[in-house]
Amino acid sequence: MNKDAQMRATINQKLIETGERERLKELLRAKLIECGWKDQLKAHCKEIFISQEDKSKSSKQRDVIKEKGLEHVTVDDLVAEITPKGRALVPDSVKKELLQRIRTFLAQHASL
Amino acid sequence: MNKDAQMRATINQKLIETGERERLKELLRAKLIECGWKDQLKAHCKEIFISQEDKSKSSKQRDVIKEKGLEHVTVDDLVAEITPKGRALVPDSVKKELLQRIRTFLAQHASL
Amino acid sequence: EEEKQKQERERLIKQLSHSLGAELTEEVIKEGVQETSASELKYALERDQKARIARCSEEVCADVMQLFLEEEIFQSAKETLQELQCFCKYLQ
Repeated sequence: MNKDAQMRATINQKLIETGERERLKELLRAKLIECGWKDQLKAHCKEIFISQEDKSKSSKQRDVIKEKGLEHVTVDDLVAEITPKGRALVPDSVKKELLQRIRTFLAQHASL
Repeated sequence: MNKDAQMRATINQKLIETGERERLKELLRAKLIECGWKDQLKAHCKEIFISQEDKSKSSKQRDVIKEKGLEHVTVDDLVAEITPKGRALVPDSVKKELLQRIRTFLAQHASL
Repeated sequence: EEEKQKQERERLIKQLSHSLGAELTEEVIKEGVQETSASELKYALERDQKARIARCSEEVCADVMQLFLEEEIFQSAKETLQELQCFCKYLQ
Protein backbone atom coordinates (compact mmCIF):
# COMPACT_ATOMS: atom_id res chain seq x y z
CA MET A 1 0.00 0.00 0.00
CA ASN A 2 1.44 3.40 -0.94
CA LYS A 3 1.52 6.39 1.38
CA ASP A 4 -1.62 8.01 -0.05
CA ALA A 5 -3.67 4.86 0.22
CA GLN A 6 -2.37 4.24 3.74
CA MET A 7 -3.31 7.73 4.82
CA ARG A 8 -6.75 7.43 3.21
CA ALA A 9 -7.42 4.16 5.01
CA THR A 10 -6.31 5.56 8.35
CA ILE A 11 -8.36 8.71 7.92
CA ASN A 12 -11.45 6.72 7.00
CA GLN A 13 -10.98 4.58 10.06
CA LYS A 14 -10.62 7.66 12.28
CA LEU A 15 -13.68 9.26 10.71
CA ILE A 16 -15.76 6.21 11.52
CA GLU A 17 -14.30 5.58 14.96
CA THR A 18 -14.81 9.15 16.12
CA GLY A 19 -18.30 9.32 14.67
CA GLU A 20 -17.20 12.27 12.56
CA ARG A 21 -18.26 10.60 9.30
CA GLU A 22 -21.84 10.31 10.51
CA ARG A 23 -21.73 13.86 11.90
CA LEU A 24 -20.54 15.18 8.54
CA LYS A 25 -23.36 13.39 6.77
CA GLU A 26 -25.82 14.71 9.31
CA LEU A 27 -24.51 18.24 8.75
CA LEU A 28 -24.89 17.81 5.02
CA ARG A 29 -28.44 16.47 5.37
CA ALA A 30 -29.40 19.42 7.58
CA LYS A 31 -27.82 21.92 5.19
CA LEU A 32 -29.64 20.40 2.21
CA ILE A 33 -32.97 20.69 3.97
CA GLU A 34 -32.15 24.22 5.12
CA CYS A 35 -31.26 25.41 1.61
CA GLY A 36 -34.42 23.92 0.09
CA TRP A 37 -32.66 21.16 -1.84
CA LYS A 38 -35.18 18.56 -0.77
CA ASP A 39 -38.14 20.75 -1.63
CA GLN A 40 -36.67 21.51 -5.04
CA LEU A 41 -36.16 17.82 -5.65
CA LYS A 42 -39.75 17.07 -4.67
CA ALA A 43 -40.97 19.82 -6.98
CA HIS A 44 -38.88 18.33 -9.78
CA CYS A 45 -40.48 14.91 -9.20
CA LYS A 46 -43.97 16.41 -9.26
CA GLU A 47 -43.10 18.20 -12.48
CA ILE A 48 -42.10 14.90 -14.06
CA PHE A 49 -45.42 13.29 -13.23
CA ILE A 50 -47.41 16.32 -14.30
CA SER A 51 -45.48 16.88 -17.52
CA GLN A 52 -45.67 13.25 -18.61
CA GLU A 53 -48.27 14.21 -21.17
CA ASP A 54 -46.33 17.23 -22.34
CA LYS A 55 -44.24 16.16 -25.32
CA SER A 56 -42.32 19.43 -25.45
CA LYS A 57 -40.79 18.63 -22.07
CA SER A 58 -40.05 14.99 -22.75
CA SER A 59 -36.61 13.46 -22.36
CA LYS A 60 -35.45 9.88 -22.94
CA GLN A 61 -36.06 8.87 -19.34
CA ARG A 62 -39.34 10.72 -19.16
CA ASP A 63 -40.46 8.79 -22.21
CA VAL A 64 -39.61 5.57 -20.35
CA ILE A 65 -41.91 6.66 -17.53
CA LYS A 66 -44.58 7.59 -20.05
CA GLU A 67 -44.22 4.32 -21.93
CA LYS A 68 -44.41 2.21 -18.80
CA GLY A 69 -47.44 4.00 -17.44
CA LEU A 70 -47.48 5.42 -13.94
CA GLU A 71 -48.48 2.17 -12.25
CA HIS A 72 -45.44 0.36 -13.69
CA VAL A 73 -42.87 3.02 -12.87
CA THR A 74 -40.44 1.89 -10.19
CA VAL A 75 -38.56 3.89 -7.59
CA ASP A 76 -35.38 3.01 -9.50
CA ASP A 77 -36.75 4.60 -12.67
CA LEU A 78 -37.42 7.76 -10.77
CA VAL A 79 -34.05 7.66 -9.03
CA ALA A 80 -32.34 7.41 -12.43
CA GLU A 81 -34.37 10.34 -13.67
CA ILE A 82 -33.81 12.76 -10.80
CA THR A 83 -30.28 11.93 -9.65
CA PRO A 84 -28.54 14.31 -12.11
CA LYS A 85 -30.83 17.08 -10.98
CA GLY A 86 -30.19 16.16 -7.34
CA ARG A 87 -26.45 16.54 -7.89
CA ALA A 88 -26.79 19.80 -9.78
CA LEU A 89 -29.02 21.30 -7.11
CA VAL A 90 -26.46 21.07 -4.29
CA PRO A 91 -25.33 24.66 -3.66
CA ASP A 92 -21.61 25.42 -3.82
CA SER A 93 -21.81 27.04 -0.38
CA VAL A 94 -22.88 23.71 1.12
CA LYS A 95 -20.08 21.86 -0.65
CA LYS A 96 -17.57 24.44 0.59
CA GLU A 97 -18.78 24.23 4.16
CA LEU A 98 -18.49 20.47 4.12
CA LEU A 99 -15.02 20.67 2.63
CA GLN A 100 -13.93 23.15 5.30
CA ARG A 101 -15.19 20.89 8.04
CA ILE A 102 -13.36 17.90 6.55
CA ARG A 103 -10.14 19.90 6.26
CA THR A 104 -10.39 20.98 9.86
CA PHE A 105 -10.82 17.39 10.95
CA LEU A 106 -7.91 16.23 8.84
CA ALA A 107 -5.72 19.03 10.14
CA GLN A 108 -6.53 18.03 13.71
CA HIS A 109 -5.45 14.52 12.90
CA ALA A 110 -2.30 15.64 11.14
CA SER A 111 -0.15 13.19 13.02
CA LEU A 112 -1.53 10.62 10.66
CA MET B 1 -59.52 -3.92 -20.02
CA ASN B 2 -57.88 -0.67 -18.97
CA LYS B 3 -57.69 0.54 -15.37
CA ASP B 4 -60.68 2.86 -15.65
CA ALA B 5 -62.87 0.18 -17.16
CA GLN B 6 -61.74 -2.23 -14.45
CA MET B 7 -62.62 0.23 -11.75
CA ARG B 8 -66.01 1.01 -13.25
CA ALA B 9 -66.75 -2.72 -13.36
CA THR B 10 -65.69 -3.09 -9.72
CA ILE B 11 -67.82 -0.14 -8.62
CA ASN B 12 -70.84 -1.53 -10.46
CA GLN B 13 -70.30 -4.96 -8.97
CA LYS B 14 -70.04 -3.53 -5.45
CA LEU B 15 -73.16 -1.45 -5.94
CA ILE B 16 -75.11 -4.52 -6.99
CA GLU B 17 -73.64 -6.93 -4.41
CA THR B 18 -74.37 -4.62 -1.49
CA GLY B 19 -77.85 -3.71 -2.68
CA GLU B 20 -76.78 -0.08 -2.96
CA ARG B 21 -77.77 0.08 -6.61
CA GLU B 22 -81.35 -0.74 -5.72
CA ARG B 23 -81.28 1.81 -2.89
CA LEU B 24 -79.97 4.47 -5.29
CA LYS B 25 -82.80 3.69 -7.66
CA GLU B 26 -85.32 4.12 -4.85
CA LEU B 27 -83.65 7.35 -3.77
CA LEU B 28 -83.80 8.73 -7.30
CA ARG B 29 -87.42 7.71 -7.69
CA ALA B 30 -88.35 9.42 -4.42
CA LYS B 31 -86.39 12.54 -5.30
CA LEU B 32 -87.99 12.77 -8.73
CA ILE B 33 -91.44 12.61 -7.21
CA GLU B 34 -90.47 15.05 -4.46
CA CYS B 35 -89.15 17.67 -6.88
CA GLY B 36 -92.16 17.41 -9.16
CA TRP B 37 -90.28 15.80 -12.05
CA LYS B 38 -92.89 13.10 -12.53
CA ASP B 39 -95.76 15.58 -12.61
CA GLN B 40 -93.90 17.84 -15.01
CA LEU B 41 -93.20 14.94 -17.32
CA LYS B 42 -96.79 13.76 -17.31
CA ALA B 43 -97.92 17.29 -18.02
CA HIS B 44 -95.44 17.38 -20.89
CA CYS B 45 -96.88 14.13 -22.27
CA LYS B 46 -100.38 15.54 -22.20
CA GLU B 47 -99.16 18.76 -23.74
CA ILE B 48 -97.85 16.80 -26.73
CA PHE B 49 -101.29 15.54 -27.59
CA ILE B 50 -102.93 18.86 -26.94
CA SER B 51 -100.39 20.93 -28.84
CA GLN B 52 -100.12 18.62 -31.83
CA GLU B 53 -101.48 21.34 -34.04
CA ASP B 54 -98.81 23.77 -32.97
CA LYS B 55 -96.27 23.55 -35.79
CA SER B 56 -93.71 25.69 -33.98
CA LYS B 57 -93.34 22.95 -31.38
CA SER B 58 -93.32 20.06 -33.81
CA SER B 59 -90.66 17.40 -33.92
CA LYS B 60 -90.28 14.36 -36.15
CA GLN B 61 -91.54 12.14 -33.36
CA ARG B 62 -94.45 14.46 -32.67
CA ASP B 63 -95.42 14.18 -36.33
CA VAL B 64 -95.43 10.39 -35.95
CA ILE B 65 -97.69 10.69 -32.92
CA LYS B 66 -99.95 13.05 -34.81
CA GLU B 67 -100.20 10.71 -37.78
CA LYS B 68 -100.92 7.63 -35.68
CA GLY B 69 -103.47 9.29 -33.48
CA LEU B 70 -103.81 8.76 -29.74
CA GLU B 71 -105.28 5.27 -29.89
CA HIS B 72 -102.47 3.91 -32.06
CA VAL B 73 -99.54 5.59 -30.41
CA THR B 74 -97.22 3.17 -28.60
CA VAL B 75 -95.40 3.72 -25.35
CA ASP B 76 -92.13 3.60 -27.30
CA ASP B 77 -93.29 6.45 -29.56
CA LEU B 78 -94.06 8.54 -26.52
CA VAL B 79 -90.84 7.56 -24.77
CA ALA B 80 -88.83 8.65 -27.81
CA GLU B 81 -90.62 11.98 -27.79
CA ILE B 82 -90.34 12.79 -24.09
CA THR B 83 -86.89 11.41 -23.28
CA PRO B 84 -84.91 14.62 -24.03
CA LYS B 85 -87.30 16.64 -21.90
CA GLY B 86 -87.28 14.00 -19.17
CA ARG B 87 -83.50 14.17 -18.94
CA ALA B 88 -83.42 17.95 -19.04
CA LEU B 89 -85.99 18.23 -16.27
CA VAL B 90 -83.87 16.38 -13.70
CA PRO B 91 -82.63 19.05 -11.26
CA ASP B 92 -78.87 19.37 -10.81
CA SER B 93 -79.36 18.97 -7.06
CA VAL B 94 -80.74 15.45 -7.62
CA LYS B 95 -77.82 14.52 -9.90
CA LYS B 96 -75.39 15.89 -7.32
CA GLU B 97 -77.06 13.99 -4.51
CA LEU B 98 -76.80 10.75 -6.41
CA LEU B 99 -73.11 11.36 -7.15
CA GLN B 100 -72.45 12.28 -3.53
CA ARG B 101 -74.13 9.11 -2.38
CA ILE B 102 -71.96 7.03 -4.74
CA ARG B 103 -68.83 8.83 -3.52
CA THR B 104 -69.74 8.19 0.11
CA PHE B 105 -70.40 4.56 -0.69
CA LEU B 106 -67.00 4.24 -2.35
CA ALA B 107 -65.27 5.94 0.57
CA GLN B 108 -66.85 3.35 2.86
CA HIS B 109 -65.69 0.57 0.55
CA ALA B 110 -62.10 1.73 0.19
CA SER B 111 -60.88 -1.66 -1.05
CA LEU B 112 -61.13 -0.49 -4.67
CA GLU C 1 13.07 18.54 3.92
CA GLU C 2 10.63 19.65 6.60
CA GLU C 3 9.06 22.17 4.22
CA LYS C 4 8.77 19.49 1.58
CA GLN C 5 7.01 17.17 4.03
CA LYS C 6 4.67 19.97 5.07
CA GLN C 7 3.77 20.64 1.45
CA GLU C 8 3.24 16.98 0.82
CA ARG C 9 0.95 16.76 3.83
CA GLU C 10 -1.02 19.78 2.66
CA ARG C 11 -1.41 18.25 -0.75
CA LEU C 12 -2.68 15.01 0.72
CA ILE C 13 -5.13 16.77 3.03
CA LYS C 14 -6.46 18.79 0.12
CA GLN C 15 -6.81 15.74 -2.07
CA LEU C 16 -8.39 13.66 0.66
CA SER C 17 -10.77 16.42 1.65
CA HIS C 18 -12.02 16.69 -1.90
CA SER C 19 -12.49 12.98 -2.44
CA LEU C 20 -14.08 12.55 0.98
CA GLY C 21 -16.36 15.52 0.41
CA ALA C 22 -17.44 14.14 -2.96
CA GLU C 23 -17.97 10.68 -1.45
CA LEU C 24 -20.10 11.93 1.44
CA THR C 25 -22.07 14.28 -0.80
CA GLU C 26 -22.84 11.46 -3.22
CA GLU C 27 -23.96 9.20 -0.35
CA VAL C 28 -26.28 11.85 1.05
CA ILE C 29 -27.61 12.75 -2.40
CA LYS C 30 -28.37 9.09 -3.11
CA GLU C 31 -30.17 8.77 0.21
CA GLY C 32 -32.20 11.91 -0.41
CA VAL C 33 -32.99 11.00 -4.00
CA GLN C 34 -34.07 7.49 -2.99
CA GLU C 35 -36.26 8.79 -0.19
CA THR C 36 -37.82 11.53 -2.34
CA SER C 37 -38.40 9.17 -5.26
CA ALA C 38 -40.12 6.61 -3.05
CA SER C 39 -42.39 9.13 -1.35
CA GLU C 40 -43.21 11.10 -4.49
CA LEU C 41 -43.99 7.96 -6.46
CA LYS C 42 -46.27 6.86 -3.65
CA TYR C 43 -48.05 10.24 -3.66
CA ALA C 44 -48.32 10.22 -7.45
CA LEU C 45 -49.92 6.77 -7.36
CA GLU C 46 -52.30 7.88 -4.62
CA ARG C 47 -53.23 11.00 -6.58
CA ASP C 48 -53.75 8.90 -9.69
CA GLN C 49 -55.99 6.46 -7.83
CA LYS C 50 -58.03 9.28 -6.27
CA ALA C 51 -58.48 10.92 -9.66
CA ARG C 52 -59.51 7.57 -11.13
CA ILE C 53 -62.07 6.98 -8.38
CA ALA C 54 -63.51 10.48 -8.89
CA ARG C 55 -63.63 10.04 -12.67
CA CYS C 56 -65.14 6.56 -12.54
CA SER C 57 -67.68 7.54 -9.87
CA GLU C 58 -68.96 10.27 -12.15
CA GLU C 59 -69.12 7.92 -15.11
CA VAL C 60 -70.89 5.19 -13.13
CA CYS C 61 -73.26 7.78 -11.71
CA ALA C 62 -74.08 9.07 -15.20
CA ASP C 63 -74.68 5.50 -16.46
CA VAL C 64 -76.84 4.59 -13.49
CA MET C 65 -78.78 7.83 -13.81
CA GLN C 66 -79.39 7.22 -17.50
CA LEU C 67 -80.63 3.68 -16.90
CA PHE C 68 -82.88 4.67 -14.02
CA LEU C 69 -84.27 7.61 -15.98
CA GLU C 70 -85.04 5.37 -18.94
CA GLU C 71 -87.12 3.19 -16.63
CA GLU C 72 -88.84 6.16 -15.00
CA ILE C 73 -89.55 7.82 -18.33
CA PHE C 74 -90.94 4.59 -19.71
CA GLN C 75 -93.15 4.20 -16.65
CA SER C 76 -94.41 7.78 -16.89
CA ALA C 77 -95.11 7.48 -20.60
CA LYS C 78 -96.96 4.20 -20.07
CA GLU C 79 -99.09 5.60 -17.26
CA THR C 80 -99.92 8.82 -19.09
CA LEU C 81 -100.77 7.06 -22.33
CA GLN C 82 -103.05 4.67 -20.51
CA GLU C 83 -104.76 7.56 -18.74
CA LEU C 84 -105.22 9.50 -21.96
CA GLN C 85 -106.45 6.50 -23.92
CA CYS C 86 -108.92 5.65 -21.15
CA PHE C 87 -110.09 9.25 -21.11
CA CYS C 88 -110.50 9.18 -24.87
CA LYS C 89 -112.56 6.00 -24.76
CA TYR C 90 -114.66 7.51 -22.02
CA LEU C 91 -115.33 10.60 -24.16
CA GLN C 92 -116.24 8.45 -27.16
